[in-house]
Amino acid sequence: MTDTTTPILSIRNLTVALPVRIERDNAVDNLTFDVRPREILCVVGESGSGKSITSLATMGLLSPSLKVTGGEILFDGRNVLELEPGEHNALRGDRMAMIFQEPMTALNPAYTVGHQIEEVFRVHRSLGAAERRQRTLKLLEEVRLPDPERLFESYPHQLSGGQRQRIMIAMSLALDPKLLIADEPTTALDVTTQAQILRLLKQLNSKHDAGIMFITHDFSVVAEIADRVVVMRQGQIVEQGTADEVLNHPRHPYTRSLIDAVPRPAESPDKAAVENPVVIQVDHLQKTFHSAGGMFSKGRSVAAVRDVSFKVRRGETLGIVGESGSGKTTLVRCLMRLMDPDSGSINISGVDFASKTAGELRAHRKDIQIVFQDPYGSLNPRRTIGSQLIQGAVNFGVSRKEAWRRVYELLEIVRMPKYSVHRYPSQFSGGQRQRLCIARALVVNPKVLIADEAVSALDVSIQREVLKLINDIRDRLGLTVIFITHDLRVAAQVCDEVLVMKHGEVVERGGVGQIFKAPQHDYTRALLAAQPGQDWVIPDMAEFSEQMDEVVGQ
Amino acid sequence: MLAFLSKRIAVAILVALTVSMITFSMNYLTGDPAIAMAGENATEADLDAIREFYGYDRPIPVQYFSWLTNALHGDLGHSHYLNQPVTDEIMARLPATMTLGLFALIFALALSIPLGVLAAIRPNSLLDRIALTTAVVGQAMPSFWFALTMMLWFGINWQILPVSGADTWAHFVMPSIALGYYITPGVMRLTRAGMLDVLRSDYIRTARAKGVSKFSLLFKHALRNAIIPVVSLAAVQFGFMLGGSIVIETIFSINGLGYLAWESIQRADLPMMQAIVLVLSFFYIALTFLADVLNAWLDPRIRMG
Amino acid sequence: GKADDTLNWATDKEVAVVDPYFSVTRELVIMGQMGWDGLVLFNNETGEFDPLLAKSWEWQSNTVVDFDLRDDVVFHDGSKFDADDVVYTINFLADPSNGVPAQSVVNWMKGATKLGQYKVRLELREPFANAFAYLANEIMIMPEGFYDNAPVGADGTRDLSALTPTGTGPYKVADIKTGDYILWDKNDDYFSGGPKGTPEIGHINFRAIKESNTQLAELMTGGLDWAWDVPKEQADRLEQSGQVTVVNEKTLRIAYLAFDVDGSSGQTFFTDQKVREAVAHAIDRDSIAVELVGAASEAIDSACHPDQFGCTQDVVHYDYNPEKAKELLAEAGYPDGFEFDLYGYRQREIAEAIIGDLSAVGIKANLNWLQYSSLLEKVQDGKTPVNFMTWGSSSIYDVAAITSHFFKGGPDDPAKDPRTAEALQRGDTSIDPEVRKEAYAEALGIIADEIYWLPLFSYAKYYAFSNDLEFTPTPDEIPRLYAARWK
Amino acid sequence: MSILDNDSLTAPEHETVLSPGQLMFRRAMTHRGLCLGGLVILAIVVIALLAPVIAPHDPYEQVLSEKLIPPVWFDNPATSWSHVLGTDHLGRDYLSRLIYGARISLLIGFAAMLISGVIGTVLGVCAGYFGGRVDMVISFIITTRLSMPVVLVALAVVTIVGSSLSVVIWVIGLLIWDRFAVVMRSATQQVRGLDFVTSAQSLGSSTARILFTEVLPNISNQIIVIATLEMAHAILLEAALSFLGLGVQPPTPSWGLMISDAKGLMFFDGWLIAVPGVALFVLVLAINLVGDGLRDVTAPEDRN
Ligand SMILES: Nc1ncnc2c1ncn2[C@@H]1O[C@H](COP(=O)(O)OP(=O)(O)OP(=O)(O)O)[C@@H](O)[C@H]1O
Ligand SMILES: Nc1ncnc2c1ncn2[C@@H]1O[C@H](COP(=O)(O)OP(=O)(O)OP(=O)(O)O)[C@@H](O)[C@H]1O
Ligand SMILES: [Mg+2]
Ligand SMILES: [Mg+2]
Ligand code: NI
Repeated sequence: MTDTTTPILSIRNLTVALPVRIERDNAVDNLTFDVRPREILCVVGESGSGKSITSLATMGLLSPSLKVTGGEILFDGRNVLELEPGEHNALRGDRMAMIFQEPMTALNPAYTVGHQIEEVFRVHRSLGAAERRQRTLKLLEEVRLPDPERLFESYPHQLSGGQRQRIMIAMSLALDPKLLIADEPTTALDVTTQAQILRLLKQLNSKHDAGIMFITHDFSVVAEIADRVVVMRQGQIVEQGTADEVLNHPRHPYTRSLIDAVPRPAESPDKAAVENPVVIQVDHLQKTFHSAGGMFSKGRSVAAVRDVSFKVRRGETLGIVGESGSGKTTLVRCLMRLMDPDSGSINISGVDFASKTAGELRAHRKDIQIVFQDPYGSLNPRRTIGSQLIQGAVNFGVSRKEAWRRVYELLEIVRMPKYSVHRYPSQFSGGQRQRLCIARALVVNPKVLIADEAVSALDVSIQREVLKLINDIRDRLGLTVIFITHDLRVAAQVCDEVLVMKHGEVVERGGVGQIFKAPQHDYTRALLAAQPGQDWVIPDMAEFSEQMDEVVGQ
Repeated sequence: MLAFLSKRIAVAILVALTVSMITFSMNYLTGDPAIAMAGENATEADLDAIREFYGYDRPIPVQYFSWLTNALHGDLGHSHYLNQPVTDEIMARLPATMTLGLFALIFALALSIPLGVLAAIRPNSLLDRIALTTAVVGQAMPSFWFALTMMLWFGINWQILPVSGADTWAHFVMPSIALGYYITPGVMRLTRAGMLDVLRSDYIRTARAKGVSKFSLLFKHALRNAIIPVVSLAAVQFGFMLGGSIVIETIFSINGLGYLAWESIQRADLPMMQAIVLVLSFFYIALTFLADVLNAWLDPRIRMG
Repeated sequence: GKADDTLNWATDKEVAVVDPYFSVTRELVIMGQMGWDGLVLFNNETGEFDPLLAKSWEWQSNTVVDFDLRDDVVFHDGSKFDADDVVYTINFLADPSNGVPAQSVVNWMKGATKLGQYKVRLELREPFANAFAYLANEIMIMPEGFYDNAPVGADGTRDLSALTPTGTGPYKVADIKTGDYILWDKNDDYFSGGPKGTPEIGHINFRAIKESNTQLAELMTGGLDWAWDVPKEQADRLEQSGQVTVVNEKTLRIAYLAFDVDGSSGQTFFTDQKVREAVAHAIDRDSIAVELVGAASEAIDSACHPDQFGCTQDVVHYDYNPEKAKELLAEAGYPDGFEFDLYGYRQREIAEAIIGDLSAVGIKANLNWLQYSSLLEKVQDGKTPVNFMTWGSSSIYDVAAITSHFFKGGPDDPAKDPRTAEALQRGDTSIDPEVRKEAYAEALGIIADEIYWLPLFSYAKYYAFSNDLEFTPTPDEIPRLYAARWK
Repeated sequence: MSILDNDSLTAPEHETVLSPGQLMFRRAMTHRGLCLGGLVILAIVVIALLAPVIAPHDPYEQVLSEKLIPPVWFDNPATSWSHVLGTDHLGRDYLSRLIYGARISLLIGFAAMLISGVIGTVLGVCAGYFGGRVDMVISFIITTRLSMPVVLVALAVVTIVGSSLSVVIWVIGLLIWDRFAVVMRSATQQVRGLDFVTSAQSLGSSTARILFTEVLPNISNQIIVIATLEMAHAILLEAALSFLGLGVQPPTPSWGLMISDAKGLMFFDGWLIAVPGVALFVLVLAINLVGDGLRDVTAPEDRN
């Protein structure tokens, strides 16, 4: 039994400077905390507070423009900041591993995912080809990926967001590292899968004495797994302590405001059915992917969307929940004709989206906007945020001045500083990028908004703000929303109706009340049962709300 | 794949037709085959006699169609200047050019890709500057200069390599280097540019997080994504070398296709020119096809179609 | 080299088929003399024709000549040479349907008849002064039926690559790789006592090396024993180095400027004789000849090569005098000069020097550089204001081969002056040397007076060859490689 | 509204931070390679413009008896300070010809690079972006162009339209776009599937706008590389073509022509070729430095 009291990772007074003074001098400022073996340390906090930068600094993978200006990072007693690059490299993937926040772009598009996982074995262990493959397949199974044999041969672009995230997880778990840094590892996963992954992490934690640093915005996950919690804000730690201390007896106002913003279990009854006109009508939509066979392997096909029909009325919010990889993203992409469906009809505000040519559709695109699941890939790395934000409005004939006005208004709402417009996407954290994407979609004043896991990377307080915004617009202007999420509580809060998808099919649909109170389908029941943190009774922070407003709104 | 292939073949046929038509008319404009055959001091009567005898006095479309009909029957014609069937001559010269092209390509790739990759690791470092200089020399130094300079040192001053001819492998050393060096700048600089882009990407960070070695990071993870435009360029360059190695073949007296093409243009040897152009377009089509297939393999997101 | 008894020589032209009739290149004239024999041979020293395959001949009339043939000659394939071979060759050539490209070389012959096993009669179509020159340089005797064996292609032309070159000459073809090399072996059975002597060097190998620098490199490293047409500056440097022997020998080729006298090109400056005269005074022909062409080159005044029969230099001489040129231009109404198009196809540096001289007197020449065939077309259409041309006279030492070609009113005639046409016709159809000389002098005088042409200089060729080699260049540009020997 | 004015989308200023334009400018001014390259190009341009003032001699003045005087640093009695870089094969001052030659070479290099760049990039990007039938048609054009021997085209052009500076520029520009097209095609194929292109579509950007603002900036590195390549290529190609009669005709000096003219004496008077060769080398090096610098400056990350 190893000593569980000496920390495996110990960060002392870490300071990382930002290249050009932007909103603050340092990305992280004088940070000190420990991760012990057999411990899960959850890091929560404001989006953009430096969580990812801290993890990257530990791994020695900071972008060259960011420099560690002070402090030390002790891994297993050794300061990794002073390691030879080669030594550090030998640790990585073997003794320390990291799950990246951006699963979409973190996989090499040129290699099959199987190959990429296998590589960890190849680099650090000398195993035979057969054993490598076999262990990889086992990992794929462990992270609950369906059909491991197929996925092994798939390329990243052929996988859904959640599937890619699980590939990343499998990769980092391959060699049972002593330290695992997980940067929002389950944001793209449905709750059943999430539960499985969390169990896996706990196993690693207890069986292999690993220390885990777990970054998340989801307090129910924190409640589920955390031993200790660190709360960060603006590059600094505002509070740390055991899970119980932080979750149930938060002391710092910021922590309290966060906990206050955690979505409560839904009690919303089904709204009375309003007879608004139908805005979206989808009938018998089908989409099957055929991955072309190579020279020697035969092609495979995946039915991503099977015979899906639904309609959404004006001012309604339709939630789509379901298994990761069940075709949610594919469904909405087909809906918007960003991808051509195989068959079926789509009617949006009286426009037949399924049969129009790309040119004809362009004029109608103003009415329907999407926030992509992947905030990394959907921003052009070579253009400033500003030019990307006003692009849509300008395209649809809004004057430049008016467009800028809207941009600044929305930036304020998503709590991004005005001068973000001058920066490039790579200079933002995951949550920040997501907020920018939301702003970009809303700048054109769409009639329909599709949000593909649009709030998953946001801390709960910003999340609440954004949801409120969407609800506001919906109520004021009759916005119709399609909302894809894995967070059932969020779904319960914002949606009128919910579709539950599995394997490309809609297995159940109904009002939120009905779905959450009286689920019919087994899968829906399983989903509800798998929700994390059910035992945690969220403390009521109402009495602090004044203080909170002070802190947040400064 | 099959549909893709048949489309390519359709394009190929179209290219062959167009190119042969253009070549025919252009060649006719630029030179009179009769004069080339009769020699410089020929009289007008001589020329007329030749034109009539060999049918050069027929209208161009008629000549073209008669050529085309024969070509469709597999007869690419007969060079009146060389007094030989065109195909024999091309077949006789192709091997030298192919050998030269292949060696040159190997040399160029072996030099430029590692150099490009290394230059991208530390932009603006000394190594990068050395690589840049190597490339710029290749751009600014016409191939004849480079070739003759090599000849001066290795052939004349030190006498370690044969000066001209194509008999042994040693004969191919200087020409291959000269020809290969000519395409090095493009490949090297493009590799560097691509690597610089790719090295920033998230998946490179992932690979580092896995602890893969520097070598595998660069050459396996990064290069494969960076090299896609390079592959296309290299294919075209290889075509250049097959068809356009006029200078090198001339300087080292290698009887190849480039040399033959050059001579044939000058003596307005229509059938020969036609056949060479056909061979060339065949090569280019095959090469771009290969490059496309290779690229689709390198990056599975690039669909073929 | 001397070590392996192989004379390696190179030129810049590739030779595809070793056949003196169907490949019209200088290389094949040279190799024609190696592999074949004509009836007679030109003797550069005496200026006379020596008997070769013919022992003697006799003119029966202006158009009929009888030859007595040698009886001790065998072809390379072992067959014996006799009158049948001569009759076959001449009748084959004289028949236009056989498609010999250089018709003017052969079409003066009407045909041959056998008078005995070693006696033939050659009939001419009309009296022809250059008959023997052609017989000596170009008409090589092939074995009887030689061309009949060539496969005939779809369009009626012969595939000559299928034939084995066979002649009676001092060397025979040993190996050919098209475009690469042509290897000749000494013909040990060559008859003795002929004017070509007995071959001494064991092998003669021809290669095409296009690039003059490469030829130089091969010469310096011993890969080549003989090359010609070495550019002047390189030749000078080579000579200084002493590694090889360099000889500058004159040739029959001359350079000239031809003017658009009738204004058909649209640029009418040169219809004015004053302008032409100004040009003549503006160009420093002597310097160009000496500095750019070679020691054996000389500036010329008449429209032919000084060595040619009938080529008098006693015509108006325009000396280099830029001041006078400027005056003339002013007189002609161009005190500020003008701009015109100069056409050329060969030796740009000389064209450049001419342009430089002209610009010094205020005339700006725009150089148009064309392929020979395109240029010829333009010249014949009268589209060129001034063209810088050269003419080699097919190595014929007679004014008929040049002046008559250009000034008898044919398509190449820039002036179409009936006076020159008449005088030249008179010279061409006479066989009396005095009559001819006088007629030609008259024509040349007119050309010089009117400045239809501005004759520039005669060319000289640089020969470079191994110090081991004993070789004498001749001005007729037919190097006698078969007569070369090692020192 | 034009599709090119993407940069005018810049936002109003903010006090605390620098706009991207200012930032870029600041980075440009501190980028050593970029500044050095820029200065060299500037110097060459100035020299070319001021040629009549700077050149010590008339570049056309020939003195045949003074030909091939070596430059002053040679140990040769013929050298003279009046011909610092010596004289050429017709006895013209080499330095003056070099200075005048810069004009033609710069003009041809830049103009031909621009023309070919526009043609090649448009074709390549369209082929790569649209794929399918468009790709087929453009591939057809590209292959046809590749299979046409340059020599033949050049000769045909001289025979038909003759030769002048603008003809040469156009011919070269119309001949060397192939590498642009081929490289841009595959670079675009890589970019077109990325999410930000899709998201621009959903924002209603016209195809032209997507090509200009989403695709082009992401393949600009490749464009820069090929452009620097083709510029040197054009300068040298001009010389090669001029020997076929298409190109700047003598006695007008151009660097390419000076290099080619010196070929004959390569083995004996190496300086003849080295002088214009070095000039071209310096120019090409400077252009490459600027190209690299531009890349560094416009790249969103890696700001050291
Ligand atoms: N390469 C960079 N250049 C400049 N600034 C950067 C860079 N990367 C990150 N930042 C800034 O550093 C701060 C911290 O970023 P970090 O990615 O660590 O946030 P985070 O806590 O992970 O947020 P999120 O939860 O949204 O992912 C952010 O304000 C971001 O804008
Ligand atoms: N380009 C593609 N080629 C082949 N298969 C694909 C492709 N894109 C998606 N798939 C497959 O289609 C299925 C549905 O994917 P989709 O992205 O719609 O899932 P999702 O419901 O959005 O999942 P997640 O919640 O994980 O994002 C998955 O099994 C995925 O592997
Ligand atoms: Mg983060
Ligand atoms: Mg998805
Ligand atoms: Ni034929």
